[in-house]
Amino acid sequence: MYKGREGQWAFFLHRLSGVAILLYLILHTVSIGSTMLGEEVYGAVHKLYELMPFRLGLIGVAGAVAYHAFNGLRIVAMDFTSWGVKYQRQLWYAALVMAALFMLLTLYANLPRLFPDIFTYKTIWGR
Amino acid sequence: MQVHKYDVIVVGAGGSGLMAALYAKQNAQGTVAVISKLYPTRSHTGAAQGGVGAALGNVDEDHWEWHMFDTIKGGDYLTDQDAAEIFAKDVIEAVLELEHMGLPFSRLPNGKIAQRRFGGHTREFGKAPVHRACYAADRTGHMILQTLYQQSIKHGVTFYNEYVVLDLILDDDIDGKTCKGVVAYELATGEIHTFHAKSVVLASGGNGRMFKVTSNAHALTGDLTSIAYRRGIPLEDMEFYQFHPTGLYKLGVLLTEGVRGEGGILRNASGERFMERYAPTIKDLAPRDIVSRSMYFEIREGRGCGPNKDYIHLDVTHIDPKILEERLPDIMDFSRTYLRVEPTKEPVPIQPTAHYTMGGIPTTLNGEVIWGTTNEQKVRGLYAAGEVACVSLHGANRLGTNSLGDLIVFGRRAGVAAAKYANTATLEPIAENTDARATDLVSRIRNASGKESVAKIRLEMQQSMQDNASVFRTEETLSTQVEILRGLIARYQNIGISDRSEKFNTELLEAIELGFLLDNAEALVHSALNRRESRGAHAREDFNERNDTEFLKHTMCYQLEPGKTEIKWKDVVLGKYEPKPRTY
Amino acid sequence: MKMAIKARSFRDAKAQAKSNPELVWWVFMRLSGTALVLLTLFHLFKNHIATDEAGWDYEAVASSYADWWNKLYLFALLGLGMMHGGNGLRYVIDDATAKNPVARFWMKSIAYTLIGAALVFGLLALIVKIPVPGVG
Amino acid sequence: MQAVFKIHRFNPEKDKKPYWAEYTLEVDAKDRVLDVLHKIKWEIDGSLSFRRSCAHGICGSDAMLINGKNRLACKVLMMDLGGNTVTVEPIRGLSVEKDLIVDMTPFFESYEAVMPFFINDDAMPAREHLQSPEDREIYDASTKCILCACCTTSCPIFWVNGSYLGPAAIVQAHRFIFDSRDKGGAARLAMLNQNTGVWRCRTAYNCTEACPRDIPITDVIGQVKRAILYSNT
Ligand SMILES: Cc1cc2nc3c(=O)[nH]c(=O)nc-3n(C[C@H](O)[C@H](O)[C@H](O)COP(=O)(O)OP(=O)(O)OC[C@H]3O[C@@H](n4cnc5c(N)ncnc54)[C@H](O)[C@@H]3O)c2cc1C
Ligand code: HEM
Ligand code: SF4
Ligand code: F3S
Ligand code: FES
Repeated sequence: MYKGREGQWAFFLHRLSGVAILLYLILHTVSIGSTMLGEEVYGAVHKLYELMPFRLGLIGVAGAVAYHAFNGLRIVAMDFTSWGVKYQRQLWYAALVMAALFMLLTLYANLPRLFPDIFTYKTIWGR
Repeated sequence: MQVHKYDVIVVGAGGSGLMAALYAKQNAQGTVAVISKLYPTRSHTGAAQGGVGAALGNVDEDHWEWHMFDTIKGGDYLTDQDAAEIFAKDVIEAVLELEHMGLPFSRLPNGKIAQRRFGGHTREFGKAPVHRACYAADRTGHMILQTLYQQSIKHGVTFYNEYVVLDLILDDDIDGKTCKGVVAYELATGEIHTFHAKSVVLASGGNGRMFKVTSNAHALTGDLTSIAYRRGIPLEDMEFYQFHPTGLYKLGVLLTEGVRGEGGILRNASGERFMERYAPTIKDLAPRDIVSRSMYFEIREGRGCGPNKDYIHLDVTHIDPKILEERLPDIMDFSRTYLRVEPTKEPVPIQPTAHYTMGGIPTTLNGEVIWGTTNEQKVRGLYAAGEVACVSLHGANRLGTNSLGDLIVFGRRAGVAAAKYANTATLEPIAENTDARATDLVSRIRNASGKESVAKIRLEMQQSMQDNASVFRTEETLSTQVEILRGLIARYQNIGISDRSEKFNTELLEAIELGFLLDNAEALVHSALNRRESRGAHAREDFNERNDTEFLKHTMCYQLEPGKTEIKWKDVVLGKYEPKPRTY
Repeated sequence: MKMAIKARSFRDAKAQAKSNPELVWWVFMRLSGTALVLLTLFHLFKNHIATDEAGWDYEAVASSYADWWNKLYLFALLGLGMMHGGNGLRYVIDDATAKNPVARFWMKSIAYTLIGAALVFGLLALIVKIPVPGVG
Repeated sequence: MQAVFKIHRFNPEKDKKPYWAEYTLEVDAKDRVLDVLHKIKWEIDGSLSFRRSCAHGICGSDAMLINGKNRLACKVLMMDLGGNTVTVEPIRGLSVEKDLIVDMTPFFESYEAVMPFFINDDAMPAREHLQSPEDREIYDASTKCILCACCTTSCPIFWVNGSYLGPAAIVQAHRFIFDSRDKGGAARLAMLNQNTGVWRCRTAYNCTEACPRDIPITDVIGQVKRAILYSNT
């Protein structure tokens, strides 16, 4: 593997997350949009959302979206501001931290929903 | 074997070769091609740092006559004065022309080309240093090379890159010699190509790799000087080899004289600015031969720096770091990268480094190669320019910045002359087996299975040349060296290599190059032994004085057989500046 | 291999430069991306953090569709997301299949069909009136 | 000290596949990697092939992958590598001809595609064109390029997509686009305004990290992107 630095990893992750969330978006559109085909169809498709691996994956999707979003802002800053390129490394770490925070928030909200027996705490949003 | 036909062939794609090619292209009615063993932008012209000297007078008053005089005096009066005159006049126009080709010179606040001081360049015939070197930070040569290559692309010059010229197609006839092309080896495939041409310009650069500590690239192995020499063309003034004072300690990587031009100072172990003693008027900006010798004196007297007292300090700590970063960024980088020395805070360890050969293939003012001892005895169709040639501009010692000037002035003249000749000449037939020598050479070395190692012979040559034939020479060291070289040449017949492949056989190439280097060393040592005087870069400790009555003439060294030479002489073209003692 | 290179000479470049949409796409990626930051993150927050995604049953979805503002929001999210993602995928495919124009053709065909179908499907779902149980 | 050099070797006339060769030898901390390669070539195996010339980072011949990063072998010292095991491979994205030698043709084709030469058909002034030091400074960095290809062959986009002109070509174009004396800027911007031009750059910064001449390449590419954007609006 080429020993690139932050920029290289930022790019790899951006691309990976971009493709991943696009796939999810397609899936999500079809599943949610299936409401127009009636309750049965929707219900059948929506079963997916009850599967544990899928629900865990969704937390990953949230992280991917957040990373892609914040790193996207980093890219915009590099393209259009006088300081973006100079602080690209710091910006990337900031994007990672923000994405991690967003994912933790998602995790915090969803763990009691996923494993009510283990995580018994109550989030401010309920289960 | 493939045969290619061109009107003009240029060998070498450094500053001189590209300049020649561009002008040949513009003046020839037929086709022009450049053959180079390196990709053009890899040529060593790219390493030139300090600047190109031209009396533009952008900073202070300057005149071409002053430049002409400095060149002649710098060359210790061995310079041909007609060459110096053409040069000093033409180089002004040539520099402006480079600017018109887009060369990004550094600029003065008023927008004109910036100029700096350089060793041996003075106002009013030696009164004080003058700002004459036009520069692009410390990568002037890089910018010249890039600009000329860019123009070559623009003008559609044909290139054969990574082709190594191994022989000249040279016919002897009753009244002289005629060149009809060259034979080259294609590195990528191992094939031999014959380039049949009406005229050929040789521009293959220097031969510094015959010394151990050198500023020259690994590729600078004097190929074409050797080939011409083997084919009966003499080498002129080979004893004059320039050692640049400021090479990085042990490595030889060059720190431009521009450093001293910007105010850098040489100091010995006690911190003394010793050049004040040797050249009271221009001190650290004395010509290179003088500074290198002075450094050796200091070291020999035990005033060298470091644990072994074997180097000198170059001190720039008093110069504004901003100026250093702006005008000498690469120099700062070299010293940090290779010596781990921070030049803004501590002095840089330096030692003289083998740098430039004043001698080479003798030519007329139009770059026509001569085979005899007068300018009338020309090789028809053969031209040379740049470091490989000896127009006798630099005499016994070249001034800094005059080489880049030489490339553009005489590269152009050679290109134009070669094109004009090609326009009137016909493509004369060549023999069937013109490639025989080259083919033999390659197959002999490819299959060489002797016991001697190319690397060992090369190292012994470099070390012994450094010991016996560098800044100081005596009858004794030179005679010793003649014998050492004979021994090395004999051993060279018995080398062995391991790579027998066709593609990119760089081991084969290095072995061939060693053969070329040995020839160059031989011509240098034999010529030096024969010149019993001290002049310019040639310092004989047994003949300390310059001797104009006997030796105000050019050496012409002919190879009779490997290890055996004949020395003839050629007159120096004198003129309005009478030889005088050379003090600064 | 040469095929992939669109313009190698100045003349080609000039001919293509005028109609070349790359610049427009580049700007679009930045603008849509910036808009998508708010659209996606808020959407995620609302549906995945503040509420449980799995809890979105038919009734919940259908009644949320009844809100025109929400529809508009989803419309923007879907449209921009698909265009942005679709163009992003085009970049990826162009890179991945630089040496293989045939593979590129097929990959793009499949990708655009898939994205186009999903987009149309999603838009339809936003346009047609979906009955909300109990409301009629 | 002792060093172990692992070199990715391939001789098309002998080997079916590239392989890793290992050499153990005595080196000095201040040796350049190039010195060590020479030592191997001169003392252990003469057939080891690589390009080199100037040996001080100015000719751009000896770009290679050293310990996973693109560098000039003559500009890295052993002491920079922080370890005794050194891996050396040919640069990526260009086909390997022999050992560390790659085919540079596509690289130079891209270079030539951006019209890397001064364009100004006006009558030349009698003396030099005037250019203020400030105007000269704008394109200073990109004049340093030695066409070593460290940048282009470190770019993840170029590895997979050889039709990308690559950072080196863009740096060369930048050198002219931002030269106040040059008149060919629009033509070059048009050249770079296509999907094989600047728009392929994903700001991965490998080029900037790899450049031995410290050219801020990503920034340079950004300047060109904006120049295209603003000249088209
Ligand atoms: C470090 C350094 C700094 C310098 N600084 C300055 C300075 O500031 N000012 C100044 O005036 N001078 C300077 N000089 C001197 C000057 O740069 C050189 O003398 C000059 O560049 C030589 O140019 P050239 O065209 O003759 O040869 P080069 O540029 O060396 O080119 C030689 C060409 O010949 C080709 N070649 C060689 N052999 C063969 C073969 N067998 N077959 C095919 N092709 C072949 C090579 O591929 C190459 O293209 C400096 C020199 C050095 C080493
Ligand atoms: C959330 C806010 C988002 C922002 C700020 C954003 C920003 C960006 C930017 C600026 C680019 C261009 C990258 C470049 O040219 O170097 C990009 C590429 C991409 N985006 Fe987004 N985006 C966002 C959301 C999305 C979404 C929702 C998807 C999926 C549907 C997506 C999929 C992609 C893809 C596939 C790429 C191509 C990646 C590449 O070329 O390497 N993005 N994004
Ligand atoms: S930009 Fe830097 S890395 Fe790229 S070719 Fe030029 S010098 Fe080498
Ligand atoms: S590594 Fe490649 S993606 Fe752009 S910033 Fe450099 S060219
Ligand atoms: S050998 Fe010239 S750059 Fe390394």
